[in-house]
Amino acid sequence: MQESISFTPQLITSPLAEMLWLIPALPIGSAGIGALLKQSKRKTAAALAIGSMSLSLLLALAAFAHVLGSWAGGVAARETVNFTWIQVGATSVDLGWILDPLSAVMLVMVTLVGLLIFIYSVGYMEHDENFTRFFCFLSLFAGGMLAVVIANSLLLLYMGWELVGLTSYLLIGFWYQRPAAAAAAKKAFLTTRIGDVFFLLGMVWLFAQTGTLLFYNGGSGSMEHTALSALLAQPATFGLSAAGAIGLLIFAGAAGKSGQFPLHVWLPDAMEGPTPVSALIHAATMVAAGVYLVARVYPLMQAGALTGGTTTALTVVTWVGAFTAVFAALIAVAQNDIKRILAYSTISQLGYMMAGLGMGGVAVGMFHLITHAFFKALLFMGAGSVIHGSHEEQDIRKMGGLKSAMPWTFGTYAVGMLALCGFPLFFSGFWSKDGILEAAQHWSVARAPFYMLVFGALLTAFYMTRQVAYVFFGASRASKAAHESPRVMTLPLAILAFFAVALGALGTPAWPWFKAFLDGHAVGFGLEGFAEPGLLALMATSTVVVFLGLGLGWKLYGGKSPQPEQPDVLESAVPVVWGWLRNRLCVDEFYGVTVIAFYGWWAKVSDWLDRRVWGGAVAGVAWVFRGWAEFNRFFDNTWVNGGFDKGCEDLATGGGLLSRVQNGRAQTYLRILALAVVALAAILIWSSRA
Amino acid sequence: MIEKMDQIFVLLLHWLTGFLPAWLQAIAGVVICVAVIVCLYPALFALAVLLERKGLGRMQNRYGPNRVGPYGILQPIADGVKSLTKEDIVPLSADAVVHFLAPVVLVVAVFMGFAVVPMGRNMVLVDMDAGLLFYFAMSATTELSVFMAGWSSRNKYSLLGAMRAVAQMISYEVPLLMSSVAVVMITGSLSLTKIVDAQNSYTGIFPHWYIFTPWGFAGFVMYAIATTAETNRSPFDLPEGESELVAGYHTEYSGFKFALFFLGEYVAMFSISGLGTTLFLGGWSAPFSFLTWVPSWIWFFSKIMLSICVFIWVRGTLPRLRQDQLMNFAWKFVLPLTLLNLFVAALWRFLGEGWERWVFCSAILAVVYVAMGLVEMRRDHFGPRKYRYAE
Amino acid sequence: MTPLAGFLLVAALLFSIGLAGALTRRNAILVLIGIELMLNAANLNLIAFWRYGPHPEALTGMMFAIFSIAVAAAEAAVGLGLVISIYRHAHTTDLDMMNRMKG
Amino acid sequence: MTVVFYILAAMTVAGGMAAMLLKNTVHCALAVTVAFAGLAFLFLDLDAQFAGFAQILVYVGAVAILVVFAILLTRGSETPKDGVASKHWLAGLVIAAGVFAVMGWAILQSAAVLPHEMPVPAVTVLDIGNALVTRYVLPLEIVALLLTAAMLGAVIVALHEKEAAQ
Repeated sequence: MQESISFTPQLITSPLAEMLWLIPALPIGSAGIGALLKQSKRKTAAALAIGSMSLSLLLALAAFAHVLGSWAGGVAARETVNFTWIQVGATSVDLGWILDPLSAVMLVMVTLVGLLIFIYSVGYMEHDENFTRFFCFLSLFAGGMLAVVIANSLLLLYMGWELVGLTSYLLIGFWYQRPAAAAAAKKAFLTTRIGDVFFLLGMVWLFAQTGTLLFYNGGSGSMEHTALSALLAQPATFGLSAAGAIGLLIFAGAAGKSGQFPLHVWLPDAMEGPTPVSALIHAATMVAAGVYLVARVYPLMQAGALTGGTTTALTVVTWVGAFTAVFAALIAVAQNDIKRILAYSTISQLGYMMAGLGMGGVAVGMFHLITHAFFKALLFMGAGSVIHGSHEEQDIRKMGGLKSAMPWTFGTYAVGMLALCGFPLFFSGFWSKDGILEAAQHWSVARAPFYMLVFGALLTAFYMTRQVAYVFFGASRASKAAHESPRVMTLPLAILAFFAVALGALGTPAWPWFKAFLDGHAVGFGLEGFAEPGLLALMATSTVVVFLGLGLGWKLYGGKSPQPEQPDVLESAVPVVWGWLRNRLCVDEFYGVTVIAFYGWWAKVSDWLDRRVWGGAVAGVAWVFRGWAEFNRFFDNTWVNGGFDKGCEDLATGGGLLSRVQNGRAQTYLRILALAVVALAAILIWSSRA
Repeated sequence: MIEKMDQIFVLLLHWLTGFLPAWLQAIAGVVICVAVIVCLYPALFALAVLLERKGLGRMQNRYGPNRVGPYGILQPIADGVKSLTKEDIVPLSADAVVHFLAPVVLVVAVFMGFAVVPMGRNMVLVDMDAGLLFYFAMSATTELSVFMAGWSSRNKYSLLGAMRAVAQMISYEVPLLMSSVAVVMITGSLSLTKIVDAQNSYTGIFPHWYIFTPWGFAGFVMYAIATTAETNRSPFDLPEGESELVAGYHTEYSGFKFALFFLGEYVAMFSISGLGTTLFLGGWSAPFSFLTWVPSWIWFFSKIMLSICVFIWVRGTLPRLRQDQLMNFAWKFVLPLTLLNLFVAALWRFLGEGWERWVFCSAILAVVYVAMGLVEMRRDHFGPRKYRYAE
Repeated sequence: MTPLAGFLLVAALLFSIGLAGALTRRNAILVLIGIELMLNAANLNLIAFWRYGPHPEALTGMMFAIFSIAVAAAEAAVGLGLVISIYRHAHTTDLDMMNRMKG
Repeated sequence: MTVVFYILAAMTVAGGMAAMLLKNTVHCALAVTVAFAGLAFLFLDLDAQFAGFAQILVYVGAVAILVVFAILLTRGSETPKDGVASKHWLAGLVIAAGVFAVMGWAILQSAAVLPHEMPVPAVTVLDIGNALVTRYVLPLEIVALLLTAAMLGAVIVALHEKEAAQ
């Protein structure tokens, strides 16, 4: 961090920024301690995890307040603390952390949601015998995620990234006794790994080009003007600049983590994990990490863009996001597993965020990220509560009429559902989604994303209505009576519900506080924000769309209670399409016949090579040497040994002759010695005398 | 005047030799000195014998000799006359030559020892560079004479006594040497005069005798034990243990030869306590600085007589050891402790001036001595007798 | 005849006496004594050379003699110990009887 | 060539002769002790005080005693019936004579006979001690080790049968 000061003398790092590393360190430390705890120490483990998490939350709030304070003074502060990790000759690999509006907001969101989920899982997991292990993993995950958030260096970010990947693997496979869970864990790990490989490539390339992995370093960081212009000057393939190419590689990593279209397959299966995990990892935080990453490297993506214009990288991001949004929403329509529906909705919402990033900039995407984090966590935990209440039942067709059975859950769930659908004016989802739609409307490249996103909104409203209707309305089709979940689970739901509503106020056109905060310029309240041309019309359209979706869903599913075995309404209508959707458009199968088959074939080929070609060569060499050895053995036996035996016999006979002299009398030997001395001395003297 | 009193014998010698021609003076001086020594110590011997008999008598609650002269003072003279007039018996089967040589060798060797012991300021016969070595060389030859005596008088008691004596003397010579080597290490010289000079100074009124240092004290104790054994004194007087073998190696001796043996033993006592005095008790130096006016030779001889009294006292007090106990004591107790003493002396030498060396050395010695004493005092050390050395 | 030569001759004579004894006596102990004599003769040589050599202050011969005395003492101890154990074993110290170690 | 030298040489040689010729083994031991003493005095005559006293201490004090002990322990004192000389004693004598002849010849050949006087070397015990612990410290240590080993070895060899018996 001495470097940072020496690089940027005008920038004073506040003690709070110095202490920022504590935020991830605390959960990681508690994870380390929890790993050493005995299984029976359930309370200790939970207290440890929750305590460390709340400490991190306090620190995060402090940091947020600090940033707010500096923002009030005009431009928002960006404080970095950098230090050299490895020094090899002239080149050094630096690590560091950063405190700016983006990281501050993310910190608060992650710690808050995480804390709530921790509390929730105390109730949810209380019957599990691996309670302590679960909390150890959770803390580890939170730590990794927070490290990703505060990282000011792509390398540190990557470390946290991989830590997060590892913990998600551990948590998805938490009930590893179930084959499905184990398989899902493996799938998630491998799929994200594909993305990470691209990410790593991008990182290496970046380092090779700029010589640093720090984002901001008082002018010499890789996200700052000098480095960016250097990257732009460097041409790459497909008419991309190096900046764009690296951006795309990093985006591939992000796509892997936040389940964008080609790599989304792991996310639904990840629902095999415990529900809090689904809520924490696969709704609120980890999948958001991809979006956050794109936001972090946004300067890289945007580099070379004309004012208001876009770049190739951003265009790719947009298209992928938009497509994913619609695609996942379509699949969600035809699912019957409560958590799978939510998973696909998550994917589609992530698509929205990506599209927002691509078209509207950091603020738009991040705003939707924040709001979505809260209401999607709410929904997942509501679903968990439902599953918990209805005895581990996950099929929505086997539920129904839970409205009366679990009122708290129903209320909060409804709030979350409406927020997700973007119910007008009162719910945060509406405003954040509106922001994205507005950005899409004004996008200069194409109109198609706008329509796709609007259609996605319609589908979202539709499948959420279907789900709610199946779960909470109609007559109960459950075998056993459901019951309300304990207070420790419902309380977090309530809190999340509050945020799901309230957060919307931060991003209304009338008072675009969030955007201003992230972009770091002042903001004031004024209804003239709505006066912007087309905005009201857009709001109207989306409202109409939402109501259309709700109404359609209610018309088809509301009030009636179809038995599980009888086909779905739409299925009877358009069976073919339905089948496709039911099988998730056969993406998995497609991969099965293409990628996986190819790898299987390749493995066979390599095996054959190993056995036949290399193995054969080795065997041949071995055979040659064996032959040589055989020859040597023959030579030894016949010649060498034979010769030795002969020689030994001769020696033995000679010794026998000589030993006559040795009659065992000491004095004889002495006598001979003395004689020899006499002779020797005589010779010496005689020779020396002459 | 004081100076004169101190140096009186030296002056006397010079005055006497003054009459002779120059080429004779050196030899004459040596001859005179030898004559003096040879006359002086027998006189002391007589005194010591009387002292011993009277003292032992007192200790054993009886009168000692009290017939000859007032309080039996003349007893030694009577003894001398008797031993001179007695018939000199040589056993028939004895090896006459060796039998005759043995006492002579003994007495000669013993008297040789006095050549290097300083008996007062400037009162040493030969100030030899390797004085201590010479002394031990001479004392080593006495063992041979003892063996000669025992073997030559074809008598199993004599032989046994001689073997015992020789074994004992050899075993106790080692600790004797070791304990004196400590002194040599500190002084840095083998010359006895130098050793005395090194001790002849005072802090306040107290002298710098080696016995007043930790290693010196321990070394002196060891030295005393070793000398007691070396001179075959009780409690180490097995070689002439009357109850077991009549009179040890001089059973077959009578008359003048016996007297010579007797004399030899006592003179050996004198010389070895003289050496002890020189090594540890500051030789002829006065015990207190304000007593330096007393002539040095008086101090020397009074110290010798004092140690003789200690010998007598010990003899009157302690019972006789068993042969195996004796040997075990020598090799398993005294020798290790003297070796330790060497180590401590080296430590003392290299710790330099200051209080630390006092603390460290005393601590080490105290700890080890106590520990070893406890080990030796354990009951199972007094087992059934093993006839290893007395077969 | 110079002193050095005289000492050397005495040493040679002593050596030869020791050798003769070692060669002619049957008693193992006496053979050992002969060997000791030879060693001492060598010592005498060393000392004589030290005394009359060019560099007495270097002490070479003296040291040689001292060390050889020490070694001789060790040799005597071990040798006599061997003789005793042999005697215990064979009940004789006659070297003519001890010819078991013949080839 | 002083008178002292002749006396001492005569004493030494006589002692050696006696040691090798006498019948009674103990007499031989005593005679060899005389020879040792004579040698010691020869050392003194050579101004080698230290060596002389060491000689007396070691040989007269220790080795002689060892020898007589050995003699008594091996009952060697009584003279055997069939003479003290081994067979081939004549050959031994001849060879010894040959050795003496060669040596004497060598000495008389050598430069030692040429007359040259050396001053008495001023060597004190202190010098010897210094030399022992500085220049000759390694040999000193080795000899110490050797002596220890020899002591242990002698004890073990001599006690072996007893240990077995016990």
